[in-house]
Amino acid sequence: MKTSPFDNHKENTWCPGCGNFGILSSMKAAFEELGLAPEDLLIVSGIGQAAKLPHYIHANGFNGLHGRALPAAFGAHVANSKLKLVVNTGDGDALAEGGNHFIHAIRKNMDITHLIHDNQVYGLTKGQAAPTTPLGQKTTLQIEGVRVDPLNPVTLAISLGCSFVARANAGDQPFMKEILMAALNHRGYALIDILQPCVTFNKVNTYQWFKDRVYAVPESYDPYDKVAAFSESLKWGDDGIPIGILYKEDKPAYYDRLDHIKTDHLAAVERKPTDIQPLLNQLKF
Amino acid sequence: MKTSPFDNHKENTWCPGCGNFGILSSMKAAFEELGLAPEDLLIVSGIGQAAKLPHYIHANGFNGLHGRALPAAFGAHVANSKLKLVVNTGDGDALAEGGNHFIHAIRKNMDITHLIHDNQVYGLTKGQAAPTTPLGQKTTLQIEGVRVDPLNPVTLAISLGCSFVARANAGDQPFMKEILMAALNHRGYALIDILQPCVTFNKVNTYQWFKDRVYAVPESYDPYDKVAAFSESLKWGDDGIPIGILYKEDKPAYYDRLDHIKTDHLAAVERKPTDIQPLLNQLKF
Amino acid sequence: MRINILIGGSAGHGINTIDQFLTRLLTKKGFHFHSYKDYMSRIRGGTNFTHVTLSDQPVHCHDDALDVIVALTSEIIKEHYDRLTENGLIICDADVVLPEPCRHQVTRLNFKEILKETGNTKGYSMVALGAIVKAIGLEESTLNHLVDKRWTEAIIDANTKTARMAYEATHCVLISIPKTNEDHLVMSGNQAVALGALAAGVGFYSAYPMAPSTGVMSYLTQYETRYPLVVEQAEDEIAAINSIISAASNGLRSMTSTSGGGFSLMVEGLGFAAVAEVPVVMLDVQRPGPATGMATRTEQSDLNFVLDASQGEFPRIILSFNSIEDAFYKTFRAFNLSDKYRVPVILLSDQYLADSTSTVREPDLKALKIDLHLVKEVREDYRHHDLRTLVQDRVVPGMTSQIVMNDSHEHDENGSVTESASNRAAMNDRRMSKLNEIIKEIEEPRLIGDPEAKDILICWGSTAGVVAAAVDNLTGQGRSVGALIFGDLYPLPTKTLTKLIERGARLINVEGNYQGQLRQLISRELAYPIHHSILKYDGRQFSPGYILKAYEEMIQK
Amino acid sequence: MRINILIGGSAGHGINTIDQFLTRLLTKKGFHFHSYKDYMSRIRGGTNFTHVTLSDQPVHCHDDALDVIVALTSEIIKEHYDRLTENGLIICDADVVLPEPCRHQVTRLNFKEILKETGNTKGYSMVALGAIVKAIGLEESTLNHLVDKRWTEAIIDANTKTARMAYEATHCVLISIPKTNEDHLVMSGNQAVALGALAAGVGFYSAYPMAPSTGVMSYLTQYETRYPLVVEQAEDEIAAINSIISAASNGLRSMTSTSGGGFSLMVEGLGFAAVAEVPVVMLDVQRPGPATGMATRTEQSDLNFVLDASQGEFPRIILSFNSIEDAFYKTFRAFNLSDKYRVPVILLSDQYLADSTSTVREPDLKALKIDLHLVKEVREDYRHHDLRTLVQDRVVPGMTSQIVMNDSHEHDENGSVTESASNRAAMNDRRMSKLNEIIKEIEEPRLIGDPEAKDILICWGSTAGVVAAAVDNLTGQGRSVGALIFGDLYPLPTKTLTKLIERGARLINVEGNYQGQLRQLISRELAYPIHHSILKYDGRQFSPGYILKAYEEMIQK
Ligand SMILES: Cc1ncc(C[n+]2csc(CCOP(=O)(O)OP(=O)(O)O)c2C)c(N)n1
Ligand SMILES: Cc1ncc(C[n+]2csc(CCOP(=O)(O)OP(=O)(O)O)c2C)c(N)n1
Ligand code: SF4
Ligand code: SF4
Ligand SMILES: [Mg+2]
Ligand SMILES: [Mg+2]
Repeated sequence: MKTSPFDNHKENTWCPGCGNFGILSSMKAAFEELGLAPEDLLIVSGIGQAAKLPHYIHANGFNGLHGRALPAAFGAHVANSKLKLVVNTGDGDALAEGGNHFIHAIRKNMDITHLIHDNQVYGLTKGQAAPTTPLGQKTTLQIEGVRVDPLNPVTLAISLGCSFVARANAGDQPFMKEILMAALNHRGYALIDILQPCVTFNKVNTYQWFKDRVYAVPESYDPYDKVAAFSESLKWGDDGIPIGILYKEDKPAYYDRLDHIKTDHLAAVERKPTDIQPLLNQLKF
Repeated sequence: MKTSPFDNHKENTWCPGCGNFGILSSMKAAFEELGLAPEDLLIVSGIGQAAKLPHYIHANGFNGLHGRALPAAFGAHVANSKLKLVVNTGDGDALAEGGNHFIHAIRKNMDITHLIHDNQVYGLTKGQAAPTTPLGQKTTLQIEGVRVDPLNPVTLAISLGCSFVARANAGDQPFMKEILMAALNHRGYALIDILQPCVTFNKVNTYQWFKDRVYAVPESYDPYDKVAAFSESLKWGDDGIPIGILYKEDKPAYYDRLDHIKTDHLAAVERKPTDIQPLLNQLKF
Repeated sequence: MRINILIGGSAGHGINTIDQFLTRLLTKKGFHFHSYKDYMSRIRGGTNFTHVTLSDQPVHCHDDALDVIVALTSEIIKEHYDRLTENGLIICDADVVLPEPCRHQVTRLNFKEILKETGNTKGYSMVALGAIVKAIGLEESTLNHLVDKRWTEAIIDANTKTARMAYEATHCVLISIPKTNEDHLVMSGNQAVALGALAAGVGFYSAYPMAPSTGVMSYLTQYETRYPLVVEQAEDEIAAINSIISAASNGLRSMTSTSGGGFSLMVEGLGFAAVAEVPVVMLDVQRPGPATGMATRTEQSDLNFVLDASQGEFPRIILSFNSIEDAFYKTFRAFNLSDKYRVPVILLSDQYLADSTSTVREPDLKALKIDLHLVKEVREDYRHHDLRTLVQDRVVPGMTSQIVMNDSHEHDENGSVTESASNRAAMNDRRMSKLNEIIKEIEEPRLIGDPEAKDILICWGSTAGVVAAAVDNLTGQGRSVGALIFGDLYPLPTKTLTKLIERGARLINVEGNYQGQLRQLISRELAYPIHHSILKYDGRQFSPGYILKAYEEMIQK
Repeated sequence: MRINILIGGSAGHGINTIDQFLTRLLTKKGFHFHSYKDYMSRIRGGTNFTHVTLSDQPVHCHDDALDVIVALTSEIIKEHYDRLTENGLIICDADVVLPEPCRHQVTRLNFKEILKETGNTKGYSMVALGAIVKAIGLEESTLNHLVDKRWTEAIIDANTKTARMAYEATHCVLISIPKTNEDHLVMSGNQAVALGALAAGVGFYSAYPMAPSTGVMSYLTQYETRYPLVVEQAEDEIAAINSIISAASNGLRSMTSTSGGGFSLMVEGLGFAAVAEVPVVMLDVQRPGPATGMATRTEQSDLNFVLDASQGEFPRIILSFNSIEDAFYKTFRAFNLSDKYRVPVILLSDQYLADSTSTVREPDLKALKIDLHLVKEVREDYRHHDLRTLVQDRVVPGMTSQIVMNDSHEHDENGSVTESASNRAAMNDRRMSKLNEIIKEIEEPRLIGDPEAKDILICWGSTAGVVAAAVDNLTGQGRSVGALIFGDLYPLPTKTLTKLIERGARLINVEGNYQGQLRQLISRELAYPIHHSILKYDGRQFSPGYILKAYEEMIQK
């Protein structure tokens, strides 16, 4: 087996055959191809199966609270914008517990790559519905089927004006690696919704199910057309599932909006208590 | 002055001229016109200026926590689906602190009317930016101007497939009352984004500013066309601001999805400890 | 007399299935048992085991010594071999490595072979079951009960055949133990809570999945139709607590469950329920913290947290479960207390208890009474927060034509916001004074063993069972020791405690946490210092042996 | 000698402006002052006032008796008339209703008339200022300082003219009081925190607006460029705490502020910071709870809450502010403590202190030292959670080529998830043992008044100033009483307390809450009961008179 500078030797606790393995390999491959070193990276996650990923890669890691990966990524970005930030979240992590952060993180357009491991289920807690589980689908908890409408992360991100929105299929690693590289090269919020089979708890949305339905958006597709992208994003299931870069928007990344910050490593700025003397002087009357 | 069965005699602490007064009057008028009685209603809110509303109307009230009006509405709906539920939230209440509930409440399509008092500012806490404050607009806190992109509640709701999405202008009470009545008559989640001037903290988005920009969507407008509605919802500011019913979708309301619940007043069901005897019997081997 | 069987392997080996059928068979045969699960936070692989303790008496904890180890992997032997009694028996798969030399009886079964022969490739659990049934001296016909309504005839046949083969191949027989003739139920700690809530008439349950509490929701969700009940997975714990508060404020008994991390997110809601005087029941199934901690391990370290969680001051009731049976009754009682006093009730369980299963005496449902304390007809002089009384029935919307306001601010008697200083003080007095009423209904801790003993062990929650076993053991040795077992925790019942203090007993607190949190509470409330502690905070429950050893060391000093 | 001026009207009357300029003028003239705001949770209307106490000595609280009332509405007279001293003076608008007969000197100014005459329609505050300056015996030239850099010349002229007219029209002159010659700064409680944080080198501040804490953010936001600093309004408090933890884990000093309701939402994050051993500083500006409570009122009722907030067990440091000056130093110190021990530090302020302004001695910035405790070069044997030591510098990403893992589970020395029982126990020991190190740096409470007195008042936080004034007063009457003032609260410093207990002092706790939360903490830690309490929980701060009265009543019994 090929080795990578990003390998680490911790025991992996994912189920054999889990779609997460493909995501992990593609990430390592993309990092290598982009010439990134472990110390250039910070892999941020919440809690869940997907969120275990930082433990399985040799790089800086931040494995925070369930649902809170995006605020964590934001804090890291403020402290050190030189770090290449990759956020790995489950669909529950990103869209249920963390849903509020998702909509607001996009508004900042901070420079991160955000992977939703979209297995349409809660893996770690044994199979309950995720926000992306289809209406009517039965789960270990929703035994009569889910009764609320699913949420489409791609549609949602487009509506919020996310500056890079893509979808990939964990069953197709070369394609996924390309998307990952494009996302890593994008300056701003790059979201990738990754169709990730959960071989244990999701018996519907399998490798084969996705293989039978995904199609890459054609060359002619214009990701800059918001309304068209919205329309395309609504496709799902038997109508086909578009993968590739679905939406792009040019706008300043978060750090580029901070006119007053002249450094890319705020944590490295030297500070002294005496710096505040001018402020004290203002308080004399 | 006209009196209404919904008047109560508590001191009102809104600033003179605040857009909330118009919203309150239109609500009362709509309730009267629909023949609703105070005991038929439950007015639910979070915390903020808008959220004070339940205290200013003679009807059942639930003034909960900041950001948590929608889960509260959900609980009330489960307990007693006969109550007419009206949720009054600020833009911060609904979209910042309460943003996660917003996206998930819509997925349930529960039968409520949700008014966002969209003053594009935090009124009660003295003028900080709300999620709807335009990019670059200066506030008491964002003194150099807001640096994150605004969130459009109408676009967001459409992308989530909210079954009734409208916009009204607090400066135009008759129009607002019509929209309110349509919303109250809708079975499912009816969202109204109300353009509400804050005369104290928002010196940009004034009555006049809105008056100069709003236009009602034409008769020919088809609110059932999701992509067209999405496109229309993107208009803002000098391009004109569409008001009226922008989107509709026919789908089962939450209670209609609960096949197993045969009552519309779950709280009134008589229950006895002995009801569980069959379950105990299952645990004998 | 108790027999302890530990059955272990990887996630995926069907350890759960073995546990489930074994305990059913045992119950059928008239035994009492207690069974607890030790599993890792992963779906496949790793090392999991279940530990079944059977007896002719009700059992509330496991023992240290093992009579039988069923090992599907070598790790199980490595970890637990030392606990096997002299006459103990090992049942293991062909490739399991045993210590050399092995001083014990061994039945080595070739699981794969047996399964190949019976054409039952997934029947690992059946092999184990057949062997265990033989080992503990039950007749072969016991295996006729290996049935499940989800199975076809063919599956049942294959399974029974598999189990029979294993039965035959097992040579070692343990002395069989006396049985009882009582009829018991079998439930897990989480199920007991769900059943208690259903008995109390819960109509709405909303929660966000979180180990080890999810079992409550999984159980309830099966009975949505029958009761009728709405079980809804919330988008997060904040939604869960806020929606149950609102449902309860509309007269529907409502509940949520979580573990510490989720409880953290419910803290603001807790205070809201209290100030609005809306009755809610919240279950915290404790696991080791802080933060994500250890998802599938146990600890008793949230007492301090729930005792003062949320800003400001308000009354609350905290009850802990001493056994699975107790979980049923405490949950039922929580609803009545909450409705009567209009205060939040927090139930403290833990992973050990929640994931354990045991035999339980059948509750007498007719003896239970639901009391909702709702106003049923219009009352002219109704005040929602009546300063003239502490305990009052309440109005909910839509039950009468009366309107009502529930509010999260400080408010006046009708729920209107007010900044009045005198109203504030009066409302605070009203709320806090409820504690003086509530304490009258709080149950004193149970004193077991020798009530006049010099040494009294103090414990709470699921540690009760282990402490009781330790006390039994010491008493069996002819030694005098007692234990004070707290179920109700707050407001702290102090009568029995005070008497013990007055007679000069030496108190020794036994808690599954670092700080001795009940000890801290006692110190805070009675200004009385407990100087001796037996603590454990490695993510695992106490065992009787652990307590005995620590106790011996303590008194040696 | 102290002079008390209360200036009140409706929101919109510019009470804040009066306060701001009056206190500036007083400082210019060499006075010390303390000024606190009493305002309602609304933007317009209602009744608000500011209470300015001036002296030649530093002042840390208001007094009960008033020397001057400036009333723009009749409500102000109705509420505060009784507090006016015999020689006290009323300055009021034309339509303000006074008691009949009025035993006091009155200057009735027709505000509207004056403003019409000077063409300065919005100049209410200037009329009031002119009158007050005359009333307290300052020269007319004082009014030359009514300038502000945002004003045009024309505005300045109109304002000065307006103030002069009022000055002239005011006839009553109070005896003027001695001034000091020291140079002081003027700051509010919230500003002091912001300045302390800036002095400590804060680089990231994220919070969600919440009264009465928002002032910290509003102040900092003005200086983003200068420091450089990122101040970001978060979408909610959960985002705020999680982003500062992450920024801090990357080596940037970070802070958040909130009030109790927001703190409730940060509880899970607090535990995360602790288990990941990431240093963060959190400010809780207390207001009355539970839940939304009273947004613009004061209380000291979050101590219990923050003491044990979050599931599981972990070390934390809790510091409270005894004065505005203290808030500056404690905030500065919080960062160093947090970085050194890698534990969260919680700062407790309250609305009274946060919204108060006072003169403050200029800090000697050169005496302060920032200590980040970061690893600057690759260390071969680095372990992120080193079991061999309690106090260790830490690696952050991107400062060296070393990589590092910050994790919210129980983890091993390198931040990897593990379910090992022995590791769990060892890590828990490591974390909790830090408290034994931290206590060495915790400051003992300050003993003031007669250290040998029989009666010792015990207090914490902003109540310090009021208690000190009460003790001064009693001492002035020739009576012997002392007070023990706690700033650092947890780990609880017990040395001084123990000595007092040993010598048999009668302890009387004075707290702005219902339960006596410091009393409870002392009882919990020392198993020592404090039997006498002076408590207040009506949303308003103590006054010295309130304490004196309660004390007299207490000793009478
Ligand atoms: C506050 C909190 N609530 C709940 C949990 C329990 N929990 C852990 S992971 C998870 C969801 C997992 O689903 P997802 O995010 O989709 O990740 P996956 O395992 O499917 O990759 C939940 C509910 C938690 N750790 N913290
Ligand atoms: C948990 C919590 N955080 C913060 C606050 C403080 N707060 C009260 S209202 C409000 C925002 C008000 O803005 P919006 O929701 O837009 O309502 P508006 O006043 O503009 O109508 C905030 C931040 C609070 N009450 N609770
Ligand atoms: S449960 Fe599902 S998502 Fe989790 S590791 Fe197994 S296959 Fe993957
Ligand atoms: S501050 Fe703004 S939103 Fe609030 S009452 Fe005044 S005008 Fe209305
Ligand atoms: Mg998932
Ligand atoms: Mg607003």
